[in-house]
Amino acid sequence: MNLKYFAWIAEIIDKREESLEIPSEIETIGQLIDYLSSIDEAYKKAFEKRKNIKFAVNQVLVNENELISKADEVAFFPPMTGG
Amino acid sequence: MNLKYFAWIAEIIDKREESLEIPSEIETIGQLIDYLSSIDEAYKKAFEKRKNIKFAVNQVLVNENELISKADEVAFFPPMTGG
Amino acid sequence: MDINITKDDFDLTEEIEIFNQNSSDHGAVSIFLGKVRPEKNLESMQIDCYPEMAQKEIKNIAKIAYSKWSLDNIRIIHRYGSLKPKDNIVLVVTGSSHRSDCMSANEFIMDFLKSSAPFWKKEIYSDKEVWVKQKESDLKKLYQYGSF
Amino acid sequence: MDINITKDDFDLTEEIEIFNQNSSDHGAVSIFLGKVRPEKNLESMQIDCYPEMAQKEIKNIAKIAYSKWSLDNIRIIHRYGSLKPKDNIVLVVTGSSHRSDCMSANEFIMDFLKSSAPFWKKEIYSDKEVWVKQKESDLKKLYQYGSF
Repeated sequence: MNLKYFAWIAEIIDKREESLEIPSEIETIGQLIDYLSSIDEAYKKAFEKRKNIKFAVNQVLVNENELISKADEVAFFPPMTGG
Repeated sequence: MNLKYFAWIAEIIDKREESLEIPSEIETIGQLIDYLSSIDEAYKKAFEKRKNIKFAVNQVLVNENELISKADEVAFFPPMTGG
Repeated sequence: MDINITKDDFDLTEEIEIFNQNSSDHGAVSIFLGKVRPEKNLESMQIDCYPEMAQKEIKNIAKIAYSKWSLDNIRIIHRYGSLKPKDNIVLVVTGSSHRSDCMSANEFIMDFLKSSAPFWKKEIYSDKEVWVKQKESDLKKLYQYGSF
Repeated sequence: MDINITKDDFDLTEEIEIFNQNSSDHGAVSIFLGKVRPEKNLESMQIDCYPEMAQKEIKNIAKIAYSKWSLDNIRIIHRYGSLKPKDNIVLVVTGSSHRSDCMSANEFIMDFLKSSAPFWKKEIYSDKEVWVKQKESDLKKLYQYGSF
Protein backbone atom coordinates (compact mmCIF):
# COMPACT_ATOMS: atom_id res chain seq x y z
CA MET A 1 0.00 0.00 0.00
CA ASN A 2 1.30 3.45 -0.86
CA LEU A 3 1.24 5.80 2.15
CA LYS A 4 1.77 9.55 2.19
CA TYR A 5 2.27 11.91 5.11
CA PHE A 6 2.09 15.69 5.20
CA ALA A 7 2.91 18.66 7.43
CA TRP A 8 3.75 17.85 11.05
CA ILE A 9 2.70 14.22 10.58
CA ALA A 10 5.47 13.80 7.99
CA GLU A 11 7.88 15.49 10.41
CA ILE A 12 7.06 13.13 13.29
CA ILE A 13 7.15 10.01 11.13
CA ASP A 14 10.18 11.46 9.35
CA LYS A 15 8.94 10.24 5.98
CA ARG A 16 6.80 11.84 3.32
CA GLU A 17 5.97 8.63 1.50
CA GLU A 18 6.47 4.88 1.78
CA SER A 19 5.26 1.61 0.33
CA LEU A 20 4.23 -0.91 3.01
CA GLU A 21 2.97 -4.48 3.04
CA ILE A 22 -0.18 -4.33 5.14
CA PRO A 23 -1.67 -7.49 6.71
CA SER A 24 -4.75 -8.56 4.78
CA GLU A 25 -7.01 -8.30 7.85
CA ILE A 26 -6.60 -4.49 7.82
CA GLU A 27 -9.71 -3.33 6.00
CA THR A 28 -10.35 0.28 7.05
CA ILE A 29 -8.32 3.44 7.62
CA GLY A 30 -9.07 3.22 11.33
CA GLN A 31 -7.59 -0.27 11.45
CA LEU A 32 -4.59 0.90 9.43
CA ILE A 33 -3.88 3.66 11.95
CA ASP A 34 -4.12 1.16 14.82
CA TYR A 35 -1.78 -1.22 13.00
CA LEU A 36 0.82 1.42 12.19
CA SER A 37 0.69 2.76 15.75
CA SER A 38 1.40 -0.78 17.02
CA ILE A 39 4.54 -1.32 14.94
CA ASP A 40 6.44 1.89 15.63
CA GLU A 41 6.54 4.67 18.23
CA ALA A 42 6.77 7.38 15.57
CA TYR A 43 3.42 6.39 14.02
CA LYS A 44 1.96 6.10 17.50
CA LYS A 45 3.04 9.63 18.32
CA ALA A 46 1.87 11.02 14.99
CA PHE A 47 -1.56 9.42 15.22
CA GLU A 48 -2.02 10.07 18.95
CA LYS A 49 -4.65 12.74 18.57
CA ARG A 50 -6.95 11.12 16.04
CA LYS A 51 -9.28 14.10 15.89
CA ASN A 52 -6.48 16.24 14.48
CA ILE A 53 -5.86 13.89 11.57
CA LYS A 54 -7.56 13.74 8.22
CA PHE A 55 -7.16 11.03 5.60
CA ALA A 56 -7.61 10.70 1.88
CA VAL A 57 -7.85 7.54 -0.19
CA ASN A 58 -6.73 8.08 -3.76
CA GLN A 59 -6.80 11.85 -3.19
CA VAL A 60 -10.36 11.93 -1.90
CA LEU A 61 -11.14 12.92 1.69
CA VAL A 62 -12.76 10.02 3.59
CA ASN A 63 -13.56 9.01 7.16
CA GLU A 64 -12.01 6.30 9.39
CA ASN A 65 -14.43 3.63 8.22
CA GLU A 66 -13.38 3.89 4.57
CA LEU A 67 -12.40 0.52 3.14
CA ILE A 68 -8.90 0.33 1.71
CA SER A 69 -7.05 -2.12 -0.49
CA LYS A 70 -3.46 -2.81 -1.56
CA ALA A 71 -3.62 -0.66 -4.68
CA ASP A 72 -4.76 2.45 -2.83
CA GLU A 73 -2.81 5.59 -2.11
CA VAL A 74 -3.63 6.53 1.48
CA ALA A 75 -2.65 9.96 2.78
CA PHE A 76 -2.55 11.31 6.34
CA PHE A 77 -2.50 15.02 7.17
CA PRO A 78 -3.67 17.69 9.63
CA PRO A 79 -6.65 19.99 8.92
CA MET A 80 -5.86 22.13 5.89
CA THR A 81 -4.60 25.70 6.21
CA GLY A 82 -4.17 26.90 2.64
CA GLY A 83 -5.20 30.07 0.86
CA MET B 1 -26.97 80.88 -9.61
CA ASN B 2 -24.84 78.31 -11.33
CA LEU B 3 -26.96 75.43 -12.72
CA LYS B 4 -25.71 72.09 -14.05
CA TYR B 5 -27.57 69.38 -15.93
CA PHE B 6 -26.54 65.81 -16.64
CA ALA B 7 -27.51 62.79 -18.75
CA TRP B 8 -30.94 62.98 -20.43
CA ILE B 9 -31.82 66.12 -18.50
CA ALA B 10 -28.93 67.92 -20.20
CA GLU B 11 -30.12 66.54 -23.55
CA ILE B 12 -33.68 67.82 -23.12
CA ILE B 13 -32.61 71.25 -21.84
CA ASP B 14 -29.83 71.21 -24.45
CA LYS B 15 -27.35 72.71 -21.99
CA ARG B 16 -24.89 71.22 -19.57
CA GLU B 17 -24.40 74.35 -17.55
CA GLU B 18 -25.67 77.90 -17.24
CA SER B 19 -25.61 80.89 -14.96
CA LEU B 20 -29.09 82.31 -14.25
CA GLU B 21 -30.49 85.24 -12.29
CA ILE B 22 -33.10 83.67 -10.05
CA PRO B 23 -35.87 85.81 -8.41
CA SER B 24 -35.11 86.29 -4.72
CA GLU B 25 -38.40 84.70 -3.61
CA ILE B 26 -37.12 81.30 -4.86
CA GLU B 27 -35.79 79.70 -1.69
CA THR B 28 -35.80 75.94 -2.25
CA ILE B 29 -34.89 73.48 -5.01
CA GLY B 30 -38.57 72.59 -5.37
CA GLN B 31 -39.41 76.23 -6.00
CA LEU B 32 -36.50 76.54 -8.42
CA ILE B 33 -37.81 73.60 -10.46
CA ASP B 34 -41.30 75.17 -10.54
CA TYR B 35 -39.82 78.50 -11.61
CA LEU B 36 -37.65 77.02 -14.38
CA SER B 37 -40.59 74.92 -15.64
CA SER B 38 -42.67 78.11 -15.88
CA ILE B 39 -40.19 80.06 -18.03
CA ASP B 40 -39.40 77.50 -20.72
CA GLU B 41 -40.94 74.35 -22.26
CA ALA B 42 -37.60 72.50 -22.25
CA TYR B 43 -37.24 72.78 -18.46
CA LYS B 44 -40.90 71.82 -18.09
CA LYS B 45 -40.33 68.68 -20.12
CA ALA B 46 -37.08 67.81 -18.35
CA PHE B 47 -38.58 68.23 -14.90
CA GLU B 48 -41.95 66.64 -15.74
CA LYS B 49 -41.35 63.43 -13.78
CA ARG B 50 -40.02 64.83 -10.53
CA LYS B 51 -39.53 61.42 -9.01
CA ASN B 52 -36.94 60.62 -11.67
CA ILE B 53 -34.83 63.63 -10.82
CA LYS B 54 -32.17 64.05 -8.20
CA PHE B 55 -30.46 67.28 -7.16
CA ALA B 56 -27.24 68.30 -5.55
CA VAL B 57 -26.32 71.63 -3.99
CA ASN B 58 -22.58 72.28 -4.05
CA GLN B 59 -21.99 68.63 -5.00
CA VAL B 60 -23.99 67.20 -2.14
CA LEU B 61 -27.18 65.24 -2.71
CA VAL B 62 -30.19 67.01 -1.15
CA ASN B 63 -33.99 66.88 -1.25
CA GLU B 64 -36.51 69.32 -2.75
CA ASN B 65 -36.78 71.35 0.44
CA GLU B 66 -33.09 72.26 0.49
CA LEU B 67 -32.58 75.99 0.78
CA ILE B 68 -30.51 77.56 -1.98
CA SER B 69 -28.79 80.88 -2.47
CA LYS B 70 -27.17 82.83 -5.30
CA ALA B 71 -23.68 81.51 -4.68
CA ASP B 72 -24.72 77.88 -4.91
CA GLU B 73 -24.00 75.37 -7.64
CA VAL B 74 -27.22 73.44 -8.19
CA ALA B 75 -27.16 70.26 -10.26
CA PHE B 76 -30.01 68.22 -11.74
CA PHE B 77 -29.64 64.61 -12.84
CA PRO B 78 -31.38 61.24 -13.12
CA PRO B 79 -30.70 58.39 -10.67
CA MET B 80 -27.06 57.34 -10.94
CA THR B 81 -25.98 54.34 -13.02
CA GLY B 82 -22.22 54.19 -12.62
CA GLY B 83 -19.86 51.37 -11.81
CA MET C 1 -6.65 56.45 -0.36
CA ASP C 2 -6.46 57.26 -4.09
CA ILE C 3 -9.49 58.29 -6.10
CA ASN C 4 -9.22 59.01 -9.77
CA ILE C 5 -12.12 60.22 -11.93
CA THR C 6 -10.77 60.27 -15.45
CA LYS C 7 -11.41 59.91 -19.16
CA ASP C 8 -8.13 58.04 -19.57
CA ASP C 9 -7.73 54.30 -19.67
CA PHE C 10 -5.75 52.60 -16.94
CA ASP C 11 -3.40 49.66 -16.80
CA LEU C 12 -4.18 47.06 -14.15
CA THR C 13 -0.53 46.25 -13.39
CA GLU C 14 0.52 49.86 -13.03
CA GLU C 15 -2.42 50.53 -10.77
CA ILE C 16 -1.62 47.55 -8.55
CA GLU C 17 1.99 48.68 -8.37
CA ILE C 18 0.95 52.18 -7.30
CA PHE C 19 -1.44 50.58 -4.84
CA ASN C 20 1.32 48.47 -3.32
CA GLN C 21 3.74 51.39 -3.14
CA ASN C 22 1.19 53.44 -1.23
CA SER C 23 0.17 50.64 1.12
CA SER C 24 1.49 49.38 4.35
CA ASP C 25 2.14 45.64 4.33
CA HIS C 26 -1.04 43.69 3.73
CA GLY C 27 -1.62 40.00 3.17
CA ALA C 28 -4.76 40.25 1.09
CA VAL C 29 -5.75 42.29 -1.94
CA SER C 30 -9.18 42.29 -3.54
CA ILE C 31 -9.61 43.77 -7.00
CA PHE C 32 -12.75 44.43 -8.98
CA LEU C 33 -12.55 45.40 -12.62
CA GLY C 34 -15.71 46.49 -14.43
CA LYS C 35 -15.66 46.68 -18.22
CA VAL C 36 -18.08 47.61 -20.98
CA ARG C 37 -19.94 44.34 -21.54
CA PRO C 38 -20.05 43.54 -25.27
CA GLU C 39 -23.65 43.22 -26.40
CA LYS C 40 -25.16 42.71 -29.80
CA ASN C 41 -24.98 45.91 -31.90
CA LEU C 42 -23.49 47.87 -29.02
CA GLU C 43 -21.11 50.39 -30.56
CA SER C 44 -20.13 52.43 -27.55
CA MET C 45 -20.96 53.40 -23.99
CA GLN C 46 -21.12 57.10 -23.23
CA ILE C 47 -20.60 57.84 -19.58
CA ASP C 48 -21.68 61.25 -18.36
CA CYS C 49 -20.15 62.42 -15.11
CA TYR C 50 -20.23 65.23 -12.55
CA PRO C 51 -16.54 65.00 -11.68
CA GLU C 52 -16.40 67.36 -8.68
CA MET C 53 -19.29 65.58 -7.02
CA ALA C 54 -18.00 62.14 -7.99
CA GLN C 55 -14.71 62.88 -6.26
CA LYS C 56 -16.51 63.96 -3.08
CA GLU C 57 -19.03 61.13 -3.11
CA ILE C 58 -16.48 58.37 -3.75
CA LYS C 59 -14.19 59.78 -1.09
CA ASN C 60 -17.12 59.60 1.27
CA ILE C 61 -17.84 55.97 0.33
CA ALA C 62 -14.18 55.09 0.87
CA LYS C 63 -14.18 56.76 4.28
CA ILE C 64 -17.21 54.73 5.33
CA ALA C 65 -15.45 51.57 4.12
CA TYR C 66 -12.42 52.47 6.24
CA SER C 67 -14.65 52.88 9.27
CA LYS C 68 -16.47 49.58 8.73
CA TRP C 69 -13.50 47.31 7.96
CA SER C 70 -9.85 47.08 8.85
CA LEU C 71 -8.22 48.24 5.61
CA ASP C 72 -4.69 49.18 4.65
CA ASN C 73 -5.49 51.02 1.46
CA ILE C 74 -8.19 51.75 -1.11
CA ARG C 75 -7.71 52.72 -4.75
CA ILE C 76 -10.66 53.63 -6.94
CA ILE C 77 -10.65 54.63 -10.61
CA HIS C 78 -13.83 55.45 -12.51
CA ARG C 79 -13.74 56.48 -16.15
CA TYR C 80 -16.20 58.62 -18.08
CA GLY C 81 -16.53 59.74 -21.68
CA SER C 82 -16.95 57.51 -24.73
CA LEU C 83 -15.94 53.89 -24.19
CA LYS C 84 -15.93 50.87 -26.50
CA PRO C 85 -17.05 47.33 -25.67
CA LYS C 86 -14.45 45.59 -23.44
CA ASP C 87 -12.98 48.93 -22.35
CA ASN C 88 -12.25 49.36 -18.66
CA ILE C 89 -14.82 51.40 -16.72
CA VAL C 90 -14.08 50.99 -13.06
CA LEU C 91 -11.35 49.61 -10.83
CA VAL C 92 -11.62 49.11 -7.09
CA VAL C 93 -8.61 47.79 -5.16
CA THR C 94 -8.76 47.13 -1.44
CA GLY C 95 -5.99 45.77 0.77
CA SER C 96 -6.16 44.35 4.26
CA SER C 97 -4.46 41.90 6.59
CA HIS C 98 -7.27 39.37 6.33
CA ARG C 99 -9.21 38.50 3.23
CA SER C 100 -12.72 39.04 4.53
CA ASP C 101 -12.08 42.75 5.17
CA CYS C 102 -10.83 43.59 1.69
CA MET C 103 -13.46 41.41 -0.01
CA SER C 104 -16.39 42.86 1.92
CA ALA C 105 -15.11 46.42 1.53
CA ASN C 106 -14.62 45.92 -2.21
CA GLU C 107 -18.20 44.75 -2.67
CA PHE C 108 -19.50 47.58 -0.46
CA ILE C 109 -17.65 50.19 -2.51
CA MET C 110 -18.95 48.75 -5.79
CA ASP C 111 -22.50 48.59 -4.45
CA PHE C 112 -22.36 52.28 -3.55
CA LEU C 113 -20.54 53.38 -6.70
CA LYS C 114 -23.34 51.82 -8.75
CA SER C 115 -26.12 53.82 -7.16
CA SER C 116 -24.69 56.85 -5.44
CA ALA C 117 -21.76 58.10 -7.49
CA PRO C 118 -22.80 60.67 -10.14
CA PHE C 119 -22.23 58.73 -13.36
CA TRP C 120 -24.82 58.05 -16.04
CA LYS C 121 -24.41 55.46 -18.75
CA LYS C 122 -25.82 55.69 -22.25
CA GLU C 123 -25.62 52.70 -24.56
CA ILE C 124 -25.11 53.57 -28.22
CA TYR C 125 -26.36 50.77 -30.45
CA SER C 126 -26.20 50.75 -34.23
CA ASP C 127 -29.93 51.48 -34.32
CA LYS C 128 -30.74 53.27 -31.06
CA GLU C 129 -29.43 55.09 -28.00
CA VAL C 130 -30.54 54.09 -24.52
CA TRP C 131 -29.89 55.73 -21.16
CA VAL C 132 -29.30 52.92 -18.69
CA LYS C 133 -31.93 52.82 -15.95
CA GLN C 134 -31.06 52.41 -12.29
CA LYS C 135 -31.78 48.84 -11.23
CA GLU C 136 -34.07 48.03 -8.34
CA SER C 137 -31.72 45.14 -7.50
CA ASP C 138 -28.80 47.55 -7.17
CA LEU C 139 -30.75 49.73 -4.76
CA LYS C 140 -31.77 46.71 -2.71
CA LYS C 141 -28.12 45.77 -2.24
CA LEU C 142 -27.61 49.01 -0.32
CA TYR C 143 -30.26 48.15 2.28
CA GLN C 144 -28.14 45.33 3.68
CA TYR C 145 -25.64 47.86 4.98
CA GLY C 146 -28.21 49.75 7.08
CA SER C 147 -27.52 53.41 7.77
CA PHE C 148 -24.28 54.97 8.93
CA MET D 1 -11.18 26.76 -16.03
CA ASP D 2 -7.46 26.90 -15.25
CA ILE D 3 -6.00 25.49 -12.06
CA ASN D 4 -2.33 25.72 -11.35
CA ILE D 5 -0.63 24.21 -8.29
CA THR D 6 2.95 25.35 -8.49
CA LYS D 7 6.13 26.31 -6.68
CA ASP D 8 6.70 29.12 -9.16
CA ASP D 9 5.79 32.74 -8.65
CA PHE D 10 3.19 34.31 -10.95
CA ASP D 11 2.74 37.72 -12.47
CA LEU D 12 -0.66 39.31 -11.95
CA THR D 13 -0.78 40.99 -15.37
CA GLU D 14 0.22 37.89 -17.28
CA GLU D 15 -2.35 35.86 -15.41
CA ILE D 16 -5.11 38.37 -16.14
CA GLU D 17 -4.09 38.37 -19.81
CA ILE D 18 -4.28 34.58 -19.98
CA PHE D 19 -7.58 34.76 -18.15
CA ASN D 20 -9.00 37.22 -20.67
CA GLN D 21 -7.73 35.22 -23.64
CA ASN D 22 -9.47 32.12 -22.34
CA SER D 23 -12.72 33.86 -21.47
CA SER D 24 -15.81 34.69 -23.40
CA ASP D 25 -16.74 38.35 -23.12
CA HIS D 26 -17.49 39.33 -19.57
CA GLY D 27 -18.20 42.69 -18.05
CA ALA D 28 -16.95 42.00 -14.55
CA VAL D 29 -13.76 40.49 -13.19
CA SER D 30 -13.08 39.82 -9.54
CA ILE D 31 -9.53 39.10 -8.40
CA PHE D 32 -8.24 38.00 -5.04
CA LEU D 33 -4.53 37.97 -4.33
CA GLY D 34 -3.26 36.44 -1.10
CA LYS D 35 0.32 37.09 -0.03
CA VAL D 36 2.59 36.14 2.84
CA ARG D 37 1.71 38.72 5.47
CA PRO D 38 4.87 40.27 6.88
CA GLU D 39 4.99 39.73 10.63
CA LYS D 40 7.64 40.50 13.20
CA ASN D 41 10.58 38.05 12.96
CA LEU D 42 8.85 36.03 10.23
CA GLU D 43 11.60 34.76 7.93
CA SER D 44 9.64 32.49 5.63
CA MET D 45 6.45 30.56 5.11
CA GLN D 46 6.84 26.88 4.18
CA ILE D 47 3.77 25.56 2.41
CA ASP D 48 3.42 21.79 2.26
CA CYS D 49 1.10 20.47 -0.42
CA TYR D 50 -0.44 17.25 -1.75
CA PRO D 51 -0.47 18.37 -5.39
CA GLU D 52 -2.51 15.56 -6.97
CA MET D 53 -5.26 15.96 -4.40
CA ALA D 54 -5.07 19.76 -4.51
CA GLN D 55 -5.68 19.66 -8.26
CA LYS D 56 -8.74 17.42 -7.79
CA GLU D 57 -10.14 19.30 -4.81
CA ILE D 58 -9.76 22.76 -6.35
CA LYS D 59 -11.29 21.55 -9.60
CA ASN D 60 -14.22 20.32 -7.55
CA ILE D 61 -14.58 23.67 -5.77
CA ALA D 62 -14.49 25.46 -9.13
CA LYS D 63 -17.16 23.14 -10.54
CA ILE D 64 -19.44 23.88 -7.61
CA ALA D 65 -18.85 27.62 -8.15
CA TYR D 66 -19.84 27.23 -11.81
CA SER D 67 -23.05 25.48 -10.75
CA LYS D 68 -23.96 28.12 -8.15
CA TRP D 69 -23.24 31.29 -10.16
CA SER D 70 -23.26 32.40 -13.76
CA LEU D 71 -19.54 32.53 -14.53
CA ASP D 72 -17.54 32.92 -17.73
CA ASN D 73 -14.23 31.71 -16.42
CA ILE D 74 -12.26 30.80 -13.31
CA ARG D 75 -8.50 30.87 -12.85
CA ILE D 76 -6.88 29.63 -9.68
CA ILE D 77 -3.19 29.53 -8.80
CA HIS D 78 -1.92 28.24 -5.46
CA ARG D 79 1.78 28.12 -4.65
CA TYR D 80 3.63 25.84 -2.30
CA GLY D 81 7.23 25.50 -1.15
CA SER D 82 9.28 28.11 0.67
CA LEU D 83 7.95 31.67 0.42
CA LYS D 84 9.15 34.97 1.80
CA PRO D 85 7.08 37.72 3.41
CA LYS D 86 5.12 39.66 0.71
CA ASP D 87 5.45 36.75 -1.76
CA ASN D 88 2.31 35.74 -3.66
CA ILE D 89 0.54 32.64 -2.33
CA VAL D 90 -2.80 32.42 -4.04
CA LEU D 91 -4.65 34.03 -6.94
CA VAL D 92 -8.33 33.57 -7.72
CA VAL D 93 -9.80 35.26 -10.79
CA THR D 94 -13.48 34.99 -11.64
CA GLY D 95 -15.29 36.57 -14.58
CA SER D 96 -18.99 37.06 -15.17
CA SER D 97 -21.47 39.32 -16.90
CA HIS D 98 -22.64 40.87 -13.64
CA ARG D 99 -20.48 41.79 -10.70
CA SER D 100 -22.35 39.95 -7.97
CA ASP D 101 -21.66 36.54 -9.61
CA CYS D 102 -17.91 36.93 -9.89
CA MET D 103 -17.61 38.57 -6.45
CA SER D 104 -19.62 35.90 -4.64
CA ALA D 105 -17.91 33.06 -6.50
CA ASN D 106 -14.48 34.50 -5.72
CA GLU D 107 -15.24 34.63 -2.00
CA PHE D 108 -16.73 31.12 -2.09
CA ILE D 109 -13.63 29.72 -3.77
CA MET D 110 -11.33 31.39 -1.25
CA ASP D 111 -13.45 30.18 1.67
CA PHE D 112 -13.13 26.60 0.44
CA LEU D 113 -9.47 26.84 -0.54
CA LYS D 114 -8.68 27.89 3.03
CA SER D 115 -10.20 24.84 4.67
CA SER D 116 -10.56 22.09 2.12
CA ALA D 117 -7.61 22.25 -0.25
CA PRO D 118 -4.62 20.16 0.94
CA PHE D 119 -2.10 22.84 1.83
CA TRP D 120 -0.42 23.30 5.19
CA LYS D 121 1.42 26.42 6.23
CA LYS D 122 4.39 26.56 8.55
CA GLU D 123 5.68 29.91 9.75
CA ILE D 124 9.44 30.08 10.19
CA TYR D 125 10.39 32.80 12.67
CA SER D 126 13.91 33.74 13.68
CA ASP D 127 13.36 31.96 17.00
CA LYS D 128 10.68 29.29 16.34
CA GLU D 129 8.70 27.33 13.76
CA VAL D 130 4.92 27.13 13.96
CA TRP D 131 2.46 25.03 11.97
CA VAL D 132 -0.54 27.28 11.30
CA LYS D 133 -3.72 25.96 12.92
CA GLN D 134 -7.02 25.79 11.09
CA LYS D 135 -9.23 28.66 12.24
CA GLU D 136 -12.67 28.05 13.68
CA SER D 137 -13.77 31.26 11.92
CA ASP D 138 -12.68 29.85 8.54
CA LEU D 139 -14.71 26.69 9.13
CA LYS D 140 -17.75 28.72 10.13
CA LYS D 141 -17.63 30.59 6.82
CA LEU D 142 -18.31 27.32 5.03
CA TYR D 143 -21.57 26.72 6.90
CA GLN D 144 -23.25 29.67 5.16
CA TYR D 145 -23.12 27.79 1.87
CA GLY D 146 -25.06 24.77 3.19
CA SER D 147 -24.45 21.44 1.50
CA PHE D 148 -24.23 20.69 -2.21
